[in-house]
Amino acid sequence: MTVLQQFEQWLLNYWPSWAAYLVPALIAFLIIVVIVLVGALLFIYFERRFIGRFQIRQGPNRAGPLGILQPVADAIKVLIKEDIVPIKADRWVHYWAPIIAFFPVLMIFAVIPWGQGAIFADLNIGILYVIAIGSVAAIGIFMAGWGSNNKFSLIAGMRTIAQMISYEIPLVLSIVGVLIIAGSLSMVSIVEAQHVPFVLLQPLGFLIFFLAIAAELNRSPFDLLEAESEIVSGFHTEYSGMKFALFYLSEYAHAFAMSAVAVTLFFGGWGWALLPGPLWFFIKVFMLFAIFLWMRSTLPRIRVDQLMGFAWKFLFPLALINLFITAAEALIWPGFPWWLLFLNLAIAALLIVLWSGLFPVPGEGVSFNRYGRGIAKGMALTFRHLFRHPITVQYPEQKLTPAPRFRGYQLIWYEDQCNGCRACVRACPVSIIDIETQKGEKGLVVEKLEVDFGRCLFCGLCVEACPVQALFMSRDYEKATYRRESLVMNKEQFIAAEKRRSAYAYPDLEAEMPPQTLLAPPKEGR
Amino acid sequence: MMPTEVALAIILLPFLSFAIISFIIRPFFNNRPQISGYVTIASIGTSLILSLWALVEVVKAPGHVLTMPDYLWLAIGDTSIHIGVTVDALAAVMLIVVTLVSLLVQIYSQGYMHGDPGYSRYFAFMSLFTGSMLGLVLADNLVFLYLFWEGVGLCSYLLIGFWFHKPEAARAATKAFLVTRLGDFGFLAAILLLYANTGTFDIGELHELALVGTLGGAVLTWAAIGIFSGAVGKSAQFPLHTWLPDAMEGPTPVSALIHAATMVAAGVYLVARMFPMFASSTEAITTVAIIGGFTAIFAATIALVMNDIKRVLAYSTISQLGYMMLGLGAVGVAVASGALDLEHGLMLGVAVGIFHLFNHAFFKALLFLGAGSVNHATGTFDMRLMGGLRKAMPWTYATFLIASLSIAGIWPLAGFWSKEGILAESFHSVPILFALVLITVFLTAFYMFRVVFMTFCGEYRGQSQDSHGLHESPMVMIGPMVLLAILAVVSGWLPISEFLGGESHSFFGALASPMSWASLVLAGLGIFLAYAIYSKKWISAESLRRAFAPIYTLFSRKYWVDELYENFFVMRILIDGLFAAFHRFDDRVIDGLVNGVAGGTVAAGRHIRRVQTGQLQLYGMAIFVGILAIVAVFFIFG
Amino acid sequence: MAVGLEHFLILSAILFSIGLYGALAKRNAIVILMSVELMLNAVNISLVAFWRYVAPALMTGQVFVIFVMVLAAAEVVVGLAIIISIYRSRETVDVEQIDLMKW
Amino acid sequence: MEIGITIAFWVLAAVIIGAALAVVLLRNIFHAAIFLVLCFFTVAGIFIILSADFLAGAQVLIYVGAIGVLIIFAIMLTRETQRGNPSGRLRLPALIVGLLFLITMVAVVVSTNWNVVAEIPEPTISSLAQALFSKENGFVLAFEIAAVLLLAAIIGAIVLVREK
Repeated sequence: MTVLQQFEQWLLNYWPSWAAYLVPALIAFLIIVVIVLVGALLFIYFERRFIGRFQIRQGPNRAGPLGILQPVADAIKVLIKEDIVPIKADRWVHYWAPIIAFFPVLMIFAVIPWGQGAIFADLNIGILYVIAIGSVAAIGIFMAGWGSNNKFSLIAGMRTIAQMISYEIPLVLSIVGVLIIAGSLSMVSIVEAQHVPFVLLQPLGFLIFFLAIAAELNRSPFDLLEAESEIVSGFHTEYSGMKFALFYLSEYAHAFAMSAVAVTLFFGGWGWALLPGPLWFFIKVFMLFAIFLWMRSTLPRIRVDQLMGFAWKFLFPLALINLFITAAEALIWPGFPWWLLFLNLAIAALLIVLWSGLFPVPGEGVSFNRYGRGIAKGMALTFRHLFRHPITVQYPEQKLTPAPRFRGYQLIWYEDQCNGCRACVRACPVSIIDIETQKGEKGLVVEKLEVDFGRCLFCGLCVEACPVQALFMSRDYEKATYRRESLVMNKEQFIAAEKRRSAYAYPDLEAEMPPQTLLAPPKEGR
Repeated sequence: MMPTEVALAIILLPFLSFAIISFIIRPFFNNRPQISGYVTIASIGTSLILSLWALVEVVKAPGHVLTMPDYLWLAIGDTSIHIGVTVDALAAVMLIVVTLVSLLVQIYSQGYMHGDPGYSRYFAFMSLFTGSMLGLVLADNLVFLYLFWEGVGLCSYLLIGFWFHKPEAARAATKAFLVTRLGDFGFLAAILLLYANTGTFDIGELHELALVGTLGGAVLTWAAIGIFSGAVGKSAQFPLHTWLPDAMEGPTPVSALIHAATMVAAGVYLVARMFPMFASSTEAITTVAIIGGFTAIFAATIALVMNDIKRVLAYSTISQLGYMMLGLGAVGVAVASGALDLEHGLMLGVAVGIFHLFNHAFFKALLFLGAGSVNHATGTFDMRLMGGLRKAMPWTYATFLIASLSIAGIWPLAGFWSKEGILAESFHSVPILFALVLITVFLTAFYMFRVVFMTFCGEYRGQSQDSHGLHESPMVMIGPMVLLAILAVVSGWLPISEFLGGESHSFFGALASPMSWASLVLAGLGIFLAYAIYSKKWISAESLRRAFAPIYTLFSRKYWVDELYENFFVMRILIDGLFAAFHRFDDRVIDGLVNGVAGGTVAAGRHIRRVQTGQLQLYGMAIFVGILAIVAVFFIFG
Repeated sequence: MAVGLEHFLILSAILFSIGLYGALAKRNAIVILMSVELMLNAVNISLVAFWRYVAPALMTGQVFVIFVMVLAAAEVVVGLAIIISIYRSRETVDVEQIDLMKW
Repeated sequence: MEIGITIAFWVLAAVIIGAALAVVLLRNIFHAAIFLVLCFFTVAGIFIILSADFLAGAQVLIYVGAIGVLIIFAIMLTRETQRGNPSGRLRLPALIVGLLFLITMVAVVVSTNWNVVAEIPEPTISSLAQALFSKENGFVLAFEIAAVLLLAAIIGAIVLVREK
């Protein structure tokens, strides 16, 4: 009896039946929506930071303490953006695509058992429901591709669908492996049947399941279709603003849902030892998601045809064999004793090595040690990165010093040195310096000095031309202004400016320059 | 007592000779054809002897009837047909007539047909004809009789069309055959009707049934009329007489035997044989009398104006046959109306009719043979090209004259006795017809002596050089003619009518009755008139012809009967009407039907083909419409 | 009022008729295929309705629905393959132009 | 609970019929395809009402997941979309046949009195598996043949459509 049903029974004896039935459902729905949204945001933040850590960099830390509010900032940014709809686009399809893409993901959460009795609807066809709903998302993607009236997004949409359909089959077959052991489709009974986490009993099944999910979510090695490096970002190219937010959200929610399902199926769902059930569940989900991130930050993207080949020629046969083995074990040892895991692990390893032999890279004839160990070493490397200090420089607070003879942004002019000889005016190729002089007692007094830095080439000819060393290039490099007029500096601003000279054209000044940290050559042995 | 085999032998002998001639002589001994002549004469001679034996047996037999057992011919289901022979007075007399005349004609034919390429074929047909005639006379049941009746018709066709290379002969043969067939159709219908009602073909049983009355009323009348129609066809009575004049195309002996003595008499014999049936239905017998009387005068009038000897003789035969029918009819009417008691009356009627037939056979055969010998000499039959043959052919002239006198009915000769009998009977029962017949006596005498005077008196009007070319016929032809002449005189005196059951008459007593005096006067008048016009030429035939121009054309065109039949009946009604209708029916309905079906299928194919439009959806719709129909049917019929 | 067997059957009848109309009237081959799918779904509904209301013990109703689904899938696969190959050779999927089966 | 089902039925029925009509009547093929998918989805809902839950899952998986996608793929591959979804010459007769068919079916449905069994069936999966695979009255053979059928269909389709 799930908590929800107890609540309902309790309510029955107070309110009319339809109310008693409807209200709890609504409340539960709200709870789930909150969990999903918060979860997705957490996932986004968690991914940004974790990828950073894998790449030895800080990751977002500006918005809020430790960058916690970064996803919120992103969300707000996206919501504020103008929602552009292509003129000739199919308005209705364009409008409904994100909704249809997002809704199935939300519906998956209905069957995920967060804890003992904490499940929205304990369907006895739980896992079938999940798979079915999973396949509905494809329609949304199609509509997105078609609705945006853009050839690239249409083709991207079709390729995404092809990928999702291809990986759905290994996914389903691996789940069937689990079902053979669990004996029931209902998620709750699967969790209860996991005296030994199925990941151990079904290592090959889990591997296939995990890779299939990665492809299903268009993540990491399989996210070629809307990867940043591609020209066009997949089927939601024409989407911006609210609709894009929905797509983005559904992507992460889908990741959250699928990892939750993975946990339910393979990692024994809620509860293990001391901590309360749901907490364990979240920890496991985050662990699983971490693996995704880990894969994303190390493995290169796979080309589409290799992607398809991998699905049909590698995962699918392995899934069938795994199914066969599990069925055989079910017949021989119906109780699935715990020591079976050693047998299965051995079989899994053996199969992977043998089967990958089938995939010769054209010309080289792959062997497992070259690729299998390659992947493992890559993963190990990125794992080690986690424990290294991030190298990111907190920019405006922590400036980096450029090279000693760096031609910086602002000219440095010493009024007392300058004798108004206009040598620099003549030297400037783009004539941006304007000096007007006044007769003073000891020679010429610069009455008006104007330099239009909007057109300055930073060639340094004026500094070289100045006979009296009144002009110096500066070491600074970030001087953004909001308006063009402010790019023109007059005499008073030159006088008021902070003088941080660069050693350009004055080699003797190099010694007193601080050591270069911007783009500095790596020290040996790092 | 004469065994049946003998009776059957009489019939089979001529057939035997026919078989011999056609299977042996004709194919193998064709270079000496005379043999077929001798074979035929031998067979018919023996038949004659056997018939004489039969006559003697009949005279001795009680009640003049020899009853013979009959054999089963064939049995189909429950109907069985027996072959039987009855030899009674009537049959015996007929046997004598047929065999005697046939023998004489065969002898005569040897001379006449000498050198003809179809010589043996002629004799084969002749023996076949005689055989079937004898069979007809002796048959005792209708089917057997009908069998020979058809045989006789076939032989008449073959012999008329003997010279088939002559188109008129062929056409005349077909015409004869068709017209007689018309009559035979009635006869067959009558036989079937009788069988349907009585279940038997036997003539004897039929008579008892008719007399007792079980077979009576409409059925009997129609049967009698049917049989009479056969007789009318065969004996060339009024409606179906047109074939006889054309039948003269055949060789003259054929005409003499078939178209004078035997075959044409078969009709009269048939009526005589079935007389009790006829007598018991008044309508039938009155029809016989009327048809007989009318035909007599009708044919006589035409004979007046004919220029061809054989045509004249043909019409005279028709007229005499009319007399015989009238004889039978008159007595029958009397019997039917009860004037005469049944038993005696029947015998009398037969006697009167057959006695005249008996005499007529001889003198008519003689007349024809005479015409034949005249043709043999002059090469033509047209009297206008003849004349003055008395000197050239004295024997022919003498026999011809005797025959003419006899046919005219001059006192001591045969013609007088039998004609007088008929006149007496018709006077009592059918006075109107009596008047007609009386006139006919005058006409008969006139046209016979017209022929005698035109051919034998005056100058020779023929083309061939001069009269000396003419010569008397050879002995083989003159012999039979002389014999016949003797018979023509004597046959009157024979007690035939008593033998047949009629009343006898004294030799000189006859002169006492006013009736005979009237006929004699009329006959003499006729002869004198003919003598005046044609021998002395006191009154020119031309002026008479012009005076009675319309009547003359009426007679010479034979009352336009031929035109009526050929043009009107055959052409208009049959050809244009019935056959055209059949043609149209066949053309339009049957052909139409067949072609229609074909055309219809093709058209249907073309339309149905349009349904196959290649449109899948149309096919789909058809399926569902089908389903709907089925469901509707279920709903409606529950 | 409570939902009875008739409701489902009538619903499936309506759906079937709509599918039928689509299959027979439409010119585009793909729409015809879609309509056929509609008809098959209608059949599925009635089968399940019969199973639910008439013979819940016997599972044949459901087994039949499964087989209908298998069949529908196979049919769509082959149907679309044919349509695409026709399209490739004739540049059209308009049924009225694909009538080579004409007499 | 009862009212819930009734309401659900009427809503779903309305949606199904609306979607079906849209499929048939809409000019734009893609919209038609989408409505078709919607129709499949709601049919799954109907299965749930009829408490045939496995079938609902299967329906969504097969129809929406596979057939819907396949049809949309086909629409993409054939550039007929500009000409939309014209209806052929047989418009009116098809309408008549359709209506007649509807009337007949409704008449049949209404006129026959079905012997309805009121009991609520319990979860179906195990009994379905029993029906499909049990030795005595199972449809094992039919199941295998269906598998072979699918294989044949797939291979056929591939051969048919493969670029030469």
